[in-house]
Amino acid sequence: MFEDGTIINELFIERLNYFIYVILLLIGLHGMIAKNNLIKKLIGMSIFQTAIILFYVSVGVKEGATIPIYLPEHDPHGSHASHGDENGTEEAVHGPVVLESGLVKGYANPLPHVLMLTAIVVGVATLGLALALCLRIYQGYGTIEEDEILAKIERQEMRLKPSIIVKSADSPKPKTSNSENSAPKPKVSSSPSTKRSKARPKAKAKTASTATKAKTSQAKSSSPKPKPAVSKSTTTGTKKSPAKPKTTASKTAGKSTTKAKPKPRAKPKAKPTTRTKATSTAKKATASKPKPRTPKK
Amino acid sequence: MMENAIAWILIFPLFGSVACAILGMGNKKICYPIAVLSMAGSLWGGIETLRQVIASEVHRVSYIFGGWTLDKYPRGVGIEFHADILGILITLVVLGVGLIVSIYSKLPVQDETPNKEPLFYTLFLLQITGLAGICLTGDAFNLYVLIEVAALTGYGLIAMGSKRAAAATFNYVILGTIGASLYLLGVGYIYIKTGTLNMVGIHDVIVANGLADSSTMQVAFVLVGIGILIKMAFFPFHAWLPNAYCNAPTVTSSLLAPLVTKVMIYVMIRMVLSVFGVEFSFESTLWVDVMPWLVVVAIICAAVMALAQREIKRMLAYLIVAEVGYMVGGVWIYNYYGLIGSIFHVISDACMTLCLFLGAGLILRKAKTTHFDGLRGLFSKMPLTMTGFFIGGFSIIGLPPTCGFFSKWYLITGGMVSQRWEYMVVLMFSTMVMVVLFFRLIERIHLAVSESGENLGHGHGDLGLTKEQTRFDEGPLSMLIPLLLAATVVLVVGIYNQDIVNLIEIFLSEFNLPKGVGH
Amino acid sequence: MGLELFNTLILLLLVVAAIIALRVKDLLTASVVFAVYSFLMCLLWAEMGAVDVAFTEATVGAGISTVVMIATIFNLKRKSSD
Amino acid sequence: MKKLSLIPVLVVGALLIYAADDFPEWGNLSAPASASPLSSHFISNTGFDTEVPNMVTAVLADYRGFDTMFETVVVFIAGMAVLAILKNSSGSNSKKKNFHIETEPDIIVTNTVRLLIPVIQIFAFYVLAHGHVSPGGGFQGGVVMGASFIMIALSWDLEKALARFPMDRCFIVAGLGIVLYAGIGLLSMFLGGEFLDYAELANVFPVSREMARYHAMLGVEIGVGLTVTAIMFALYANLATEGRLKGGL
Repeated sequence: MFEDGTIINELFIERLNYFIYVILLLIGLHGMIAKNNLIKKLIGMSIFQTAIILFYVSVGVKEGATIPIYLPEHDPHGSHASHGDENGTEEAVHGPVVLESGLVKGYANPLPHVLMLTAIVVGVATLGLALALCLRIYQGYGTIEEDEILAKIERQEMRLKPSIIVKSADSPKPKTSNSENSAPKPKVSSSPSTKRSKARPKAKAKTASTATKAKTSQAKSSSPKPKPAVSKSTTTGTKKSPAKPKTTASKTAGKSTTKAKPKPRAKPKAKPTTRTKATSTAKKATASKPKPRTPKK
Repeated sequence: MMENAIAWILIFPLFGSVACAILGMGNKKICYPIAVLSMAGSLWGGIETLRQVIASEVHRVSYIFGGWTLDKYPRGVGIEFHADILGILITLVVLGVGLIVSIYSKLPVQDETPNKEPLFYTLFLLQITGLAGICLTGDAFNLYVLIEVAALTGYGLIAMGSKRAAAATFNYVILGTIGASLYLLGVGYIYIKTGTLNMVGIHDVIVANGLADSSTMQVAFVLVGIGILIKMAFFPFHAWLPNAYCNAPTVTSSLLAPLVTKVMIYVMIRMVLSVFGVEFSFESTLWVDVMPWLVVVAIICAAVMALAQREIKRMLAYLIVAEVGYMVGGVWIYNYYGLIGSIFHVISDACMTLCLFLGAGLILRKAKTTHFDGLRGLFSKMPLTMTGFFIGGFSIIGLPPTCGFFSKWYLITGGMVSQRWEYMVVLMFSTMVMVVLFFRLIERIHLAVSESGENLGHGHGDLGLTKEQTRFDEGPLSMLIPLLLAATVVLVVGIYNQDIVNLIEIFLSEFNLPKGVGH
Repeated sequence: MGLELFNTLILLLLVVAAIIALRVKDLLTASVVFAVYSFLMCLLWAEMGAVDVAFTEATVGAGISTVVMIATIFNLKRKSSD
Repeated sequence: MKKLSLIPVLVVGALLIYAADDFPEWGNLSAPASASPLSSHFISNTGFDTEVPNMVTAVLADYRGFDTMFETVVVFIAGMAVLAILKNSSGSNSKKKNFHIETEPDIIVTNTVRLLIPVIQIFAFYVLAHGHVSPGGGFQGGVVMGASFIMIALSWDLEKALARFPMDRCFIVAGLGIVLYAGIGLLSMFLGGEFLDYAELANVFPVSREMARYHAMLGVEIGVGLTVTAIMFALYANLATEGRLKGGL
């Protein structure tokens, strides 16, 4: 029933391998990019690699050829394969020869097979390593869903940010303002939390590239946020805010600061990271926030 | 021994790594000397090969593993190592960086990855093996295997870092596997049309059979190209790089940052020039029209992102992405000078990135942070470190005595000669951004003003730090000397730039590249 | 002709297995379906004359990969969100 | 977002379909890949050059032996990297295990496995040694061998398997495998040939140059087998226990 269907043969059977390999490759690629679960990504990766291997093996196929192992009559060690046969002695005598060119087409092309053996090994090595990474990620974050991991990383960075500033700013310095301990404190905790709630839907972004994109866009979306916060701090801490410009104006007297300042400041406004905004909102707070801590030490 | 020098380049680190794995179980201390010694041996092999390459008439050394020599067997039966001037120059860069980093690695490895020294040095040496092999190999499939060797060791080395490193590495694994697999698929497409895997053989078949119009070859070119672009963290595919390098251990980031991306750019140059050939790559594909504009977008985005960073390592990571844009652009403006600039920039960028990352590692060790807010007063605390660091920084900006100036000079010349104004403009723009970046760093170190403009010190010259914090306190010598060595290399490569450019010109003379205005 | 039918059948089953492995929500099921996928692939390659590759895929893809994956999943959550 | 990821997938798909149009016919004997001098050399001369009937083994271990050496190295790297990632990682047992290790291994399982293990291991040796003549070779044999140890770990517990194959020894064996492989290459280099030119071994062993290749290939395959055996088991042991090497499945 298939004998006469040459068109079906051409389109369907002969090309089918190539089409199926493309489909499998795309399924795998989609799995790698779009799946949220890390193990699913790895299964996608394996499918992707096997599809490529299928392609290579298809390249090695020859019409009417057998597997790339010498038949007994071409075996360099004839006696090995044809012991007991009447022609065994003959074969053993003539030893290894170069195969005639006419016989070459009888064997499948061994080169793609060799290459794919290597590729399979590389695939399993990558898989093992990636599974170890999954375990490590699970230990660190308690989940292997990508969006949840991103959200947790985001949250951790929020928590880390003030501590870095504390570390660097806890150097002994003149205590200019020490009254507003209570006012800034809630602000520090609230601004990351509002940001976190904003970050959650954005962090649903799938690939890593979108993750960074999400970070910037999230920062952009949060950029209006700090402004009310800053203004609030100035309204609550009226005593502090006028004191600040005075000190900078009088003490630094730095031409270079005013000159160099606009450049770094201007750019972050266009594309700030979450960090910079967090610091700038928290800055007024942290200026006084570490203070209660340092005396304790 | 001498005639096998090219094989020794790989044999030394290979056996060194196994020795680290086996002997290191008993005595962890032995790993460091093994690593340094095998890197030194490997570097000897590299220098000896360079000597042979220059001495030979065709400026090329061909070494076929397994004795499948060309006089008795067809080309491509065995795996060929094909060292031309470009290949061996990049190999020397890899080995030199490897040696410097291996010297540097003693203390950071002990402190950051305790009890894992044998594992670390095993992976470290295999990384060098993979990268050096990539530079030398003349077989398209062997290149894939070596890329995977380098990639897998890279994953292992990065994942030994901080807690976040695992998540970052996972992204790297996924993207890296996509890149390598696309490359493998591209090689399959090449194989289906040419029937060979040897790079010289592929080029011969392409020329002989006129395969330039074949859609399979066109797609193969795209697949190989995209695979390599992902691996080199070209802009839209750069997502893995910053997180991976920032969370990696110090030694890992100072080894991978200078090498991995540059070696992949070398692979691209190799593929474009030697495998597909100038006619195929530049005349019969659309890449010449498309790539410079992608490069423009890439450089601008990476530079702007670098501006937004507040941490040295992360900023440097984005700088690498921008530098990748330079070099890719230098290739695709399709010009003799652009290619010289691109190749020279691969070399100089490896040196200066090494310098910066070694410096950042020392800063991290002494100041405990690489965040901009923690840098005040570092010049008085560790003057040598900061000098080394800023030599690297000035080279990235492109200030004259450093090598970065000369490579950028050639890149800009190439852009001008081929009338790619957009590329020139974007080079100028990113240079300006880098000036801002590094002078802002200097400002942060020297002035007592914090991010928000708040004054931290009193009066002139006061950084708001105690004597204790500004006292001279340099890093350990085993880390400082490699940094200063790297800084010296940056200067020396800059001063002797003409010699290196001469070598590159010898390499490029066999290709038919436009030198004049327009094409 | 029978061989081609066999070939076609396996190719179609491969696509089905790949889709199921990526869609099923239970990771343990997914990895077992992936083993099925690997074994189908192995059959296909054996049929195409690549016996060594088929052997390797049978031991690695359907064997070790699956065991290692299941061993890992036992240490993780079994449920997947997609 | 999920929809967006379809774009690169479809682009790649369109590219591949576009290229498939230009492919040589399925199974065509005169396709470049099948008719190239390379492929015909491998088919016609393998017996003459190396006396190995299985062309795949010959191409794998000899013609492209350099690739295979790095393939072994890749396996080794995977083992080392998994150890590096999981060793001393904060194995926080915050999550309750969703399975229990039975204190007493099931008697039916253990007795069956006890019968099976020797057969499996002998089969592994057969696959490794007979790879010259039939499908098989170092890699497959190594995997089967590693699987036998995994089987011990599955049916009894990991301690029993580790008592037979401790983790330190795993990595020593894996390293020795590479040393064996590269050492044969190095030896042939010292004897005057290129790296991995096994034919030069005929200078010290009383065999013809072809048979020297034949036997060196066996040595190389043993090296591959050692590395793969050790690393496959190490992968399982580390992944099943999150690197603690206690408990497990």
